Amino acid sequence: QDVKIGFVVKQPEEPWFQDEWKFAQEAAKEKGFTLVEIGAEDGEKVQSAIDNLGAQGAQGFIICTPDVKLGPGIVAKAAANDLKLMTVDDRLVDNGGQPIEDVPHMGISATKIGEAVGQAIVDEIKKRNWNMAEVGAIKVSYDQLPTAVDRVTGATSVIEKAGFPAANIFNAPQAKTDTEAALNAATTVVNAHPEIKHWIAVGLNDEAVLGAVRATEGVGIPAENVIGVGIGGAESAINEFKKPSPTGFFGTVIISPKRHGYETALNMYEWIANDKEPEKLILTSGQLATRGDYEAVRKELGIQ
Amino acid sequence: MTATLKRVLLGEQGLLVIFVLAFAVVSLTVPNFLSERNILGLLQSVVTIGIVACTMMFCLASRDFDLSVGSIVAFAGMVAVMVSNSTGSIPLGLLAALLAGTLVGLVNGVVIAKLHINALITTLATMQIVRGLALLASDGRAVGINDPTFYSLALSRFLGIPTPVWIMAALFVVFAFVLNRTVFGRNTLAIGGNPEASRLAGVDVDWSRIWIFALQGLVCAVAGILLASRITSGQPNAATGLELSVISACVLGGVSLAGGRASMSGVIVGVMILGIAENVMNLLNIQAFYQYLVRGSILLLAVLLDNLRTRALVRR
Amino acid sequence: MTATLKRVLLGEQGLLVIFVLAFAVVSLTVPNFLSERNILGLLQSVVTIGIVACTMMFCLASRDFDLSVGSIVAFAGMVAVMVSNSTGSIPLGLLAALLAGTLVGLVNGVVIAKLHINALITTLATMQIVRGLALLASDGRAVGINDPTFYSLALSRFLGIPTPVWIMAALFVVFAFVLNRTVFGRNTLAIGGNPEASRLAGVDVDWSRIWIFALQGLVCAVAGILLASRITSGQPNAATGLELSVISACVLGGVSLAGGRASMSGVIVGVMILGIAENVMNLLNIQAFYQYLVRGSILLLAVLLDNLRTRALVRR
Amino acid sequence: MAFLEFSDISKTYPGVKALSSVSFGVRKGSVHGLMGENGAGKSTLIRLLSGDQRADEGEIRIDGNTQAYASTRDAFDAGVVVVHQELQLVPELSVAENLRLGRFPARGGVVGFRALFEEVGRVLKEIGIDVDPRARVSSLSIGERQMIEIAKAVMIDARVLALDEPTSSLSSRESEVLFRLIDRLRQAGKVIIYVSHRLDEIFRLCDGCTVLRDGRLAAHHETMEVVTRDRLVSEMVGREIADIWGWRPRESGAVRLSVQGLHGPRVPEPASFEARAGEILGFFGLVGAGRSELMRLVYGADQPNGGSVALDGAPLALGSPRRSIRAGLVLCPEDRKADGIVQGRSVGENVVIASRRHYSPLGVINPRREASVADRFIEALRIRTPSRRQDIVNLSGGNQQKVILARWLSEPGINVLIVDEPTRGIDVGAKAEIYDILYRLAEQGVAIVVVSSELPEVMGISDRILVMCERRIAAEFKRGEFTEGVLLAAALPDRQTPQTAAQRA
Ligand SMILES: Nc1ncnc2c1ncn2[C@@H]1O[C@H](COP(=O)(O)OP(=O)(O)OP(=O)(O)O)[C@@H](O)[C@H]1O
Ligand SMILES: Nc1ncnc2c1ncn2[C@@H]1O[C@H](COP(=O)(O)OP(=O)(O)OP(=O)(O)O)[C@@H](O)[C@H]1O
Ligand SMILES: O[C@@H]1[C@@H](O)[C@@H](O)CO[C@H]1O
Ligand SMILES: [Mg+2]
Ligand SMILES: [Mg+2]
Repeated sequence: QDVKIGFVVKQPEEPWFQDEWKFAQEAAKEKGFTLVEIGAEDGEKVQSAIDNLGAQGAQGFIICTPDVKLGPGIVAKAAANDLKLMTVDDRLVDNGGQPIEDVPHMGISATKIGEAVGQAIVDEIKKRNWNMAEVGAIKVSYDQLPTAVDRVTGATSVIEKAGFPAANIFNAPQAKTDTEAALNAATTVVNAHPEIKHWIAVGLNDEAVLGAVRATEGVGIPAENVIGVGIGGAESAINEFKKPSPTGFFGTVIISPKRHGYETALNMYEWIANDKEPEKLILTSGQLATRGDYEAVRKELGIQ
Repeated sequence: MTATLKRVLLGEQGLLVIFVLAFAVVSLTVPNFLSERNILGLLQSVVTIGIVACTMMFCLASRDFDLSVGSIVAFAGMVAVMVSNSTGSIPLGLLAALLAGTLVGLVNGVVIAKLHINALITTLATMQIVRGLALLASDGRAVGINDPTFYSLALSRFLGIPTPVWIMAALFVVFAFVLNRTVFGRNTLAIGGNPEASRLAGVDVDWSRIWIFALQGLVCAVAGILLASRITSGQPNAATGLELSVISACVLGGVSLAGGRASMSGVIVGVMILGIAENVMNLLNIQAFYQYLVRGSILLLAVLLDNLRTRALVRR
Repeated sequence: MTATLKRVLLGEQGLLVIFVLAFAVVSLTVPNFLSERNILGLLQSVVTIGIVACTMMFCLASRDFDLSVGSIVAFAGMVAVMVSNSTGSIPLGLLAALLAGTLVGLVNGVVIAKLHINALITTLATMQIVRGLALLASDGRAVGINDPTFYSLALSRFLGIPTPVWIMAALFVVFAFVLNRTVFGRNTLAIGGNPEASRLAGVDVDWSRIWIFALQGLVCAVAGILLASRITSGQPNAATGLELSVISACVLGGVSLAGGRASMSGVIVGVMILGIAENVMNLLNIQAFYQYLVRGSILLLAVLLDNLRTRALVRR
Repeated sequence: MAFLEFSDISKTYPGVKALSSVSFGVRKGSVHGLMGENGAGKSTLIRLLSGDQRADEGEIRIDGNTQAYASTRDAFDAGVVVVHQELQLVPELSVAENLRLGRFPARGGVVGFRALFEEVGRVLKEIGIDVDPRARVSSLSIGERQMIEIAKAVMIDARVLALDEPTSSLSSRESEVLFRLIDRLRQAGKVIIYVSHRLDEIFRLCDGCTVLRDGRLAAHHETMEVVTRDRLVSEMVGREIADIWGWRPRESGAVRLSVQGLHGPRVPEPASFEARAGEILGFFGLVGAGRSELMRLVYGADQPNGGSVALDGAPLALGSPRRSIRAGLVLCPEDRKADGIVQGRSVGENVVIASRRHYSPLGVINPRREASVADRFIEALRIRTPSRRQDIVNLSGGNQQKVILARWLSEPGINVLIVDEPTRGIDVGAKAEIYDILYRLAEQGVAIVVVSSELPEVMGISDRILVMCERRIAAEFKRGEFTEGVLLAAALPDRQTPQTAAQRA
């Protein structure tokens, strides 16, 4: 019997998911199964996607859900269509907010990854010998997205613990998740505090932090006075590192789409074809990459 | 022979005929398309758009515009879940959601009809305000449903067909009747044709517009409840961008944005075309970025075909 | 005294007066608002909307509609970056972007004017197709700019004011002139005011509509280039939802969706109201979810005030 | 030798043969009348001449050259200018811009506004139209707009000029301005095609005339010498009409409509009048005298600033047409395109829109009943349409007017019927029938108010006439008292300084 596996993601336009799909396809080629890629931006699309997979005779699917609270619905729908289910990146929760442990998951907690960002910034502040009391933090926030809230809070909690004054953390809410929106929001913050000389920036992903960095450039703050650390490590970040001179974008926490895409697909295949049930929980870790070492880090993570 | 063919193709029901032909082609060429499971899945996937299109049709036919539908759907879903959870009574939750939806619609209608504010701006404003309320109510996170019987709304079946599909079908019938056979429906079309002349002919234009928006709100609430039940939670971010899909479905179905022209059968065809396009693209495993191209081209092709048809009709 | 006040408030420039009053209030009450840095930042933040609004005004004034602007902005930005990178010549890149934008606009125009397809549907279709092209061209990834002189487009200043702001201002002047003083501008208003009469009077309606869309495409390309330069990369996901912001700005500025009415000063005020609202909310650190409520309410309030004004005007 | 020739022209619309093999010619320096019943094909012929549409068969020749133009622009270039039956103005633009739309004086695409306003101001003055070239068209009354439309045609140095019912909303005084203009153009050697349902105008102006019937040429007269009124009528309608007014004496009863001190934005001075059961009350005045505005206040189409209206002694809630209709007061509006027809809807739908409530229990309509009502009126008023399902915009102007009349005639239980320019664009035969319907309604006790700018019409059918001048009711005459002279004298403002559009704005 032919094996057919679905790979459903919440934001198909995002490079991250492009990569996940790409690596999952590698596994498909190796093992000779069919991988069906579906983008599902909201709960309703997820439901149709699962029905659709059922209708075309898939045996299982991997999903990065648009919202972890969709958990019970996804589990029920998968069962109704007799499909094996695994999650990637974001872990499903039940109505009480507890992780649904039956569903095998591979990912990294949003809070953890945020904390990695915070730690990288704290280390760099120390290295540059800045006085924390005189540094401003641009917190590019996107509160509509729970993952975003968790990441950003993870980051700020670490820097606060390291002694960063909470009063110096300024909120820059972006209206959309693109660089221009982050840039406009951050510009307001930077302009409201002309007295601050040193800035750090955190956000939900590389695009958000890049917006903040562009804002500091726009008002003429030199690159060495800015530490922005993003999350993702795809092209937007790499482009930044490739620029001839360093920018305020200090680093990015790379998470590996290779493991997330390739391994999940492989595990699902084993489950279907050889009845080998995957581990219930695999946590990967994020790794900081900077201008100096990003190529090495990427190689290490198996992405080029 | 060609004459008969021509008559069928160019007749009143031409769009329907084109649609049936396209359906046949898809059934024959796309594997798995014509399975019972897939068709049921397809029908369920168009429930939200289909339900909201019923009243959007009235809105457009009377030369108005409603951008707030997506927000109302999300908001009503949240209200249904949160009230059910807090009172422990699902009927109370549903009632609260229906009231909330109707209320938002009513506000839209009153502002537009009585304060004479452009419908686009008004509903753009309520779209944001209502989305904001939904986000505030839940702090931006989805709210799970405590009582599992809530799910059964969407999961239950009658004669093998899921309840939401029956509800959509029932609304199609009801609104087809309202449009074609009631004074309210005819007045709606007249207002779209010439609002001033309608007013002078004794049509209560303000009142009709308020009603249309209130109904729109109510119907969005129905869609929101079914959606929450399907996805087993109230999501403040649900149904973003719904307004454009619904308006496209209506326009595809021959509803004129200049008002005065609408038909339920056309709208159903419009809704189905959009649904089938999505379904088939996924069945054929078309890559995400190409889906944009395909979706855009189908839209263009469908209206183009229909245009050619009606122009040939005039030349006849 | 009150009579003078009334005359000023209710005169032609009433919206402007309301705006100036609001501006004064904001300047006095919101800390940091009136700093040079903040005002420059504010101006830069409205460059994209402001530039695109120039031609959207023409589009709406002639009773058309363009939803594809956001996609064109993103696409043109991508083209500018990719062509600059691959040819090593920035002028070539810019030229290619301008051509690409104009071409998309031209296609819109030809389909709408010559094939008589509804503008909403056409531009909804091209919005998707062009976005798909932008995503496909770069495999969904941001494309970095190789040659740093590209950034200086957005970073350079003249008399202390950033170049993009100058470009926006120049376009405001040019399009105000085009609208009020040229045959093309007057024809645009005539087409919107009464398409039938314009056609019978020998105005080349099709040609004008095609031109308007082509211009729209060109201007979107300008915005896209400046945006790419500002964010130092071409991003296929840039400027989503731009169409609604731009249309709101125009309608706020008194452009009639029913065609025939438009003024550049109104549109500028509309653009500034939107920009100031965002800016002030961020300065006051208003929580994200409340921002939705505030944004919606400001929209409503602005049109409401303007409506009361014009109605009082009629009663006078 | 004919300068303008139509040869074997045919044109078919879906379900309607609008013109079949029509041929005739018109000499240089002459005014040629084009007559026929509503829907006979007059406007269609004019549309073909204007380049707006193309004939299915046949050709148009000017000065011996076959015209192959494909657009209105080409027609302009060939020296053909047309004033269409429906006003074709852009309300948002100024008078001057409207007059030169499509042909702005411009250099390098930039409009020369100074030159434009000067030129238009001069021309308007020369032809005696008292309107500011800078005023927006939206601030003008229908009559003034009609004058602008005519000026539009005159401004161009055309070889052929076609006017489709130019006087249908003009009073005799404004018409006279137009006639003098036409005389001048004739002397300048132009060819003028003149469409009108007013026979006296045809005799006053035309050197020859052509009659169309059902899209065919029914008669062609090179000169008017042997043509009589009765002959023309029978050529048009196919039967004799002895007296088109057919006025007959009636008893008038109690006061049904009583208007007291009514005033509003454009009727500044309080107006009072009464109409009795069985009475036909005429309202006469010049263009812009304020008759339409007053009637709109009575009906509730506009919100009055003060005053009261009573029906059979009971006060009427003002400002709501809906409530007026329910109380038995209806108004058939003057501007049929803006306020009358519901575009995109069928003829039947347009007839029953107001009256269907009487047989739609619980708001559910009764299609069979609606069809029978519509068909009855289509027959009674001889509305020329392939069926009641036809979109009303496809009907000829006069037939649209009949549909609007049918809308109100089909309303049972009316007490007061106000008709504003009821026979605008309606042919002689149908006019007589409409008057007859008005008399019959009056005999049933309805009070009828007729606003008309056509002097013979008001005089022909009214029992009593009120004259408005400068937005006041200036005089009252009973039947037997009124003559053209006294009515016109009362309608003319005392001061010979007519207000300008600028002062109004
Ligand atoms: N676009 C159209 N579609 C269908 N039928 C049309 C269309 N235009 C005109 N007709 C029909 O053609 C016939 C001739 O119309 P036309 O307007 O030429 O009449 P007319 O002589 O000008 O009448 P009137 O005196 O009422 O203005 C009418 O029966 C009319 O209904
Ligand atoms: N929309 C408007 N804005 C400003 N003034 C108007 C408007 N409509 C009408 N008027 C003015 O109001 C006055 C009364 O016009 P009204 O139409 O009542 O006159 P009338 O006696 O019915 O004549 P007619 O309708 O034949 O022109 C006119 O001077 C006209 O210019
Ligand atoms: O949404 C994020 C995505 O952007 C990527 O970073 C992986 O994790 C998901 O939760
Ligand atoms: Mg006619
Ligand atoms: Mg009048």
